[in-house]
Amino acid sequence: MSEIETPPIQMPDPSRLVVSNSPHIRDTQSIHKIMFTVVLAMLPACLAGIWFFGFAALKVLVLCTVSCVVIEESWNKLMKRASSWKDGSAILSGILLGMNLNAGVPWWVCILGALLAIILGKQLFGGLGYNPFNPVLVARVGLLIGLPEIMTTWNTPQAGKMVVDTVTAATPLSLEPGVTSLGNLLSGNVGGCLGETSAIALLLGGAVLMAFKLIKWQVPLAFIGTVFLITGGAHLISPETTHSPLFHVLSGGLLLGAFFMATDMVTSPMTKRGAWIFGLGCGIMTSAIRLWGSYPEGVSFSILFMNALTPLIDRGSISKPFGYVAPLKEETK
Amino acid sequence: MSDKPRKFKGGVHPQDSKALSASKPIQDAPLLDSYKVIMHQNIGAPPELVVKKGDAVKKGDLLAKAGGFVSVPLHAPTSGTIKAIDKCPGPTGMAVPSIEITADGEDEWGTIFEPLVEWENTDPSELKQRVWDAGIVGMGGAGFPSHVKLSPPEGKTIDTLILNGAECEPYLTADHRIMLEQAEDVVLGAAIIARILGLKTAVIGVEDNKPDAIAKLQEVAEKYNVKVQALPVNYPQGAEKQLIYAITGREVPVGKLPMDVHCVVQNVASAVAIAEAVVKGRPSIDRITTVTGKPVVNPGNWRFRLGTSIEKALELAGGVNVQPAKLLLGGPMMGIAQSSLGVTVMKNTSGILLIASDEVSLYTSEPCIRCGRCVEVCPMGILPATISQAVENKRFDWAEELNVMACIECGSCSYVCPSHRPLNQHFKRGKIEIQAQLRKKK
Amino acid sequence: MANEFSKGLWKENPVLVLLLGMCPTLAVTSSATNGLGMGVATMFVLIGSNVVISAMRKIVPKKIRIPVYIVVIATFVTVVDLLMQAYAPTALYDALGIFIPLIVVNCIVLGRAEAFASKNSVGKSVLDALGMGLGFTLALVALGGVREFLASGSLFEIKLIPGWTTDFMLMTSAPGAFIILGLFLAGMNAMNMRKAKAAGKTYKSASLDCSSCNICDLGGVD
Amino acid sequence: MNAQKINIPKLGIFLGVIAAIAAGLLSFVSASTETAIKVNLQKKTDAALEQVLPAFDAVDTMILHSEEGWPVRFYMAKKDGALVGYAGEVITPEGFSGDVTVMVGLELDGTIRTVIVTANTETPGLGTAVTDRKVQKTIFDLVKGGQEASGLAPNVYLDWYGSKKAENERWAIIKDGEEINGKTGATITSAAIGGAVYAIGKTCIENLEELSKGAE
Repeated sequence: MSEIETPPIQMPDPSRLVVSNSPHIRDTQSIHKIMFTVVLAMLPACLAGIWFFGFAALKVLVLCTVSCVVIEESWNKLMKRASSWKDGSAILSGILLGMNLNAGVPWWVCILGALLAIILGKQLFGGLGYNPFNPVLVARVGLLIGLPEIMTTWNTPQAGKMVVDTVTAATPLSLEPGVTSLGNLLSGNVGGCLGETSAIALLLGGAVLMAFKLIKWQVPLAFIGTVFLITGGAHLISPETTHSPLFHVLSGGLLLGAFFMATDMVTSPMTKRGAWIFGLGCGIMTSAIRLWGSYPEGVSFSILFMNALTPLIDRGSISKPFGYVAPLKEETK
Repeated sequence: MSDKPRKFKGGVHPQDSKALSASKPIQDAPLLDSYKVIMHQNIGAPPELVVKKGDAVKKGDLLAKAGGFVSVPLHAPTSGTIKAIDKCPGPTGMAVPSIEITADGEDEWGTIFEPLVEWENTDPSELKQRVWDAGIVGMGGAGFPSHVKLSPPEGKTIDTLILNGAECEPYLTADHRIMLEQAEDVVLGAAIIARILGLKTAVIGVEDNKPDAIAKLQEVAEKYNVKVQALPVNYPQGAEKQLIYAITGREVPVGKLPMDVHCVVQNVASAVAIAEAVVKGRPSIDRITTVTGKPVVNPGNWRFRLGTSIEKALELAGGVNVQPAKLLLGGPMMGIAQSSLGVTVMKNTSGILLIASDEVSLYTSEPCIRCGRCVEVCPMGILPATISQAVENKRFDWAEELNVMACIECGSCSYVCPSHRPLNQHFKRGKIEIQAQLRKKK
Repeated sequence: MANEFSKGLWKENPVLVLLLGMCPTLAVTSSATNGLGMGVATMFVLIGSNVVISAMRKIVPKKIRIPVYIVVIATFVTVVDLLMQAYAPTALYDALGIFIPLIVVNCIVLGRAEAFASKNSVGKSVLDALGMGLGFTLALVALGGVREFLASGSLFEIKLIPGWTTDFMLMTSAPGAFIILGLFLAGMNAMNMRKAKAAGKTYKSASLDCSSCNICDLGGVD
Repeated sequence: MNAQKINIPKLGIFLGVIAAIAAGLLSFVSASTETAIKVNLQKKTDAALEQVLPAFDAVDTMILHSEEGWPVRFYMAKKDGALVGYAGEVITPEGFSGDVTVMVGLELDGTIRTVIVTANTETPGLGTAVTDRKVQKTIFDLVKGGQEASGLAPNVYLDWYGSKKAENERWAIIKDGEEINGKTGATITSAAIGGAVYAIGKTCIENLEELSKGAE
């Protein structure tokens, strides 16, 4: 008989226990964390774009992002679906779309692009995860075909001067070889889409993505490597008429495409072997369009083309499951 | 056999949370007033009852005899009278037949087996019979009768015995404590099993987050020519197929058993039970179980008799601080969620785990974004995301083509999925449907 | 009799339901005017070929009916082309002329010849041709109108939105044709699904496997 | 197949008869419409010539070859027996998607009056912005009624060539200046037209004598 009163032992209430399937603990990773990390990785390139193209670039980025979110939500309302902007995919699409536009585009081009990306590129296929093509590239190519004049007029970069006069410039890819210095390409002091000019900022973002394991490093490596090799070969054969391979890698949207768009999880293969094939295909297509096509730039088209092949690549690149080996020799009678 | 363990493909690294109970020595749970022993505690045929209501039994007396070759007998956890033979809640949520014993408090042994102290000179078949008679099953979770594993069919040769001390499930520390406190018994069990199989040696695989257990085992292992193999921490290191690969480099073919690659895997707890059955003549009537989880006041490891209810086990651990979100039998990755405190400890109950609401996964499933994380971690090298979609769309033929049958249900894919998709659940459903179709065909 | 005529307008619309004549549909509907021109020209030929083939249906041996139809249709198209070139007002021929040779490859004409005119009387065949031709024209004008409006804010080359200066060329080019046709077909299916659902039936599209898409809740997936 | 016997000769004859009837019908229609079609085509050419030339009542034609070797068809227009101007027509293969037929009206000294494009397959909206002379009607015009604009519709890209002479230097394509003859995004079409206009103008100046003689 103890005098000390022990506190009653508290027992769990069985009626409030959840019964569900294993596993019962989860990794802390989630879709919106992934999306916002990617957004973070795109910041350096966005800042570089704002630095070179001024407030106009900021305006384009903000307008694209806001329209993407508003359009996504309106569609959800219209189709009586749950709100989905919080998963961050619309915000990501918006910023990426902005990076794919020239800083001097009229305001309505941003909204049109957002419509193409969210409705045509994503929601018509059933929303996030069901779209066969990268929504931003659908928008970019749609705009490129639809408004060639606006989409192929670039602003001249004016570093640090935030209010920029609209003076048009050519993308370095359409100039004669040797006009633009590699230093300018690295820093981003060249004409082009506001997110694709600065190679250093894009590489920084790519490094962040790879460090967080959000992209498969095989895709950019195979993509950029293939372009380097093919254009390098062409440059060796005819140095006067073709750009150097380094120039090809650093100019245009190659780095932007290789790190941020070809690696889009939904539209690229899931397996590592598939990632190699995917990057290789993108590289071959891009080089072919740049060297022989009528467009100076081929990154968007090549990624879209490979997007279409993704299910096939995934199917073809399934590795043998564990234990799918020939039985040990003693067993074969 | 190389000295360095191979790394199997994939795997995840959940927070192991073992510190809660890893330093708590095994305590004997005090005798209770009554025990509800669940009849069917093994994979295979249920045992056949040999007692009836009102019978007096002594501790270790036979309650039910094996109902076939793939079946084990059941013994009384203490002395007393059979109060009732009825149903009690089972681990799957359905009521299952059970034997309720009212303890007389004497806790007196009945006729136990003759100790085979001279086991090194005993005929292996006799040792094997003892393993069967003692009712020993795989205590890691599956509950597969141990003697079946020790009886390779004609034509199958065994050259490697592996003791599974990986204990890769987070939270659980029962095997860890057993290896630490009963290292001699573990090694002895290994040696006995090796003799049954006609082998000279055995390997004990232990994850290297248990250095004290490895050191302790190594001290005593030499005596019986047993090797201790440290394994990298990687869930599911303790899955049979992954363990065999890590230690021998052999891949168990899909749909085949370890003995097809000449291996036998036994849990360390089963090895201890075998050692006790042989040397002390003691049947399998209790087991070491971890009671743990953040809501538990006083987590630890106890030796519970079979038939101890979860409620009593939790009382020993001081109850809970807060209402937990989930009550599990087993570990957090593969354990089964319970909705009743009346479920009792069985031979394969490795842990009683309470999960707080902040760490439990009560997410709603979002669409797959094809990030490929599941493909990366799948230890079986299949495509969880695609299979899950196939099952969702009722394309079971497709799921089968994608090797859903190879899935070991380790839950790694569900663990990493950023969309919180119920992948594991889809695989279970897919496997059930495919098996049902196969049966229909026959 | 009325059914022969009206079925082509909606229930068996050659473009939106039977998916016949996709090549001219996609190629010429860059504006409402073009759609109208192609539609009228096709209707014209369709009526003629249906009449001729229906009249010949009893004497044409079964084995060679397809080559015969092709000869008849090709001849008819060429005759129409020449006659229009010679006697039609220049403006009309300018508008329709480029479409007429395209009609030879339009499978609506051969399709109706085989499926209807070769089995029915001349009167019925004329009604069928009228209905089908009108349905085709309506679908083409609708497609062309939507594309023209989305591209430049105009209809029948009349600007409806005055400030619209930059043409959105995606809509006048081939991708736009596919996108808008796809949306039309989707709208058609959605309407039929809704109708079926209201009637308490489950809508089953013959060749589509709805189970892998979750865009609407009508596919019958649980 | 085997159940019924196929009478191949009979089928062949039937098909032959059908083909013969078709051929007969076609040749009859073709023959009876030939003159009418010719008249129509001539009307078309006349209409085009009326757009690029001052009023005329008779026209002669002559084919000369440009430096590129393209055949240029020249029309020498006369009013009351006196030469009032030339028109040259050439088909250039350098268009973005194939041939572009360009007709240029010229003064007697070879100065360019008017340029029109009589046939093209350029991209609608892009290349056709350079080639077409078309007035865009708006809904307001319809509501207001008002009179139809008469004469040739303006086109900045084509009108640029007006009152210029094909000198020894070819015209470069100018974009985004006070004067333009090229459209961004349709550079190839613009260049093709520039080349064709130059070819006609140059051929005309080099052969002025022959042209005036040919009109005698």
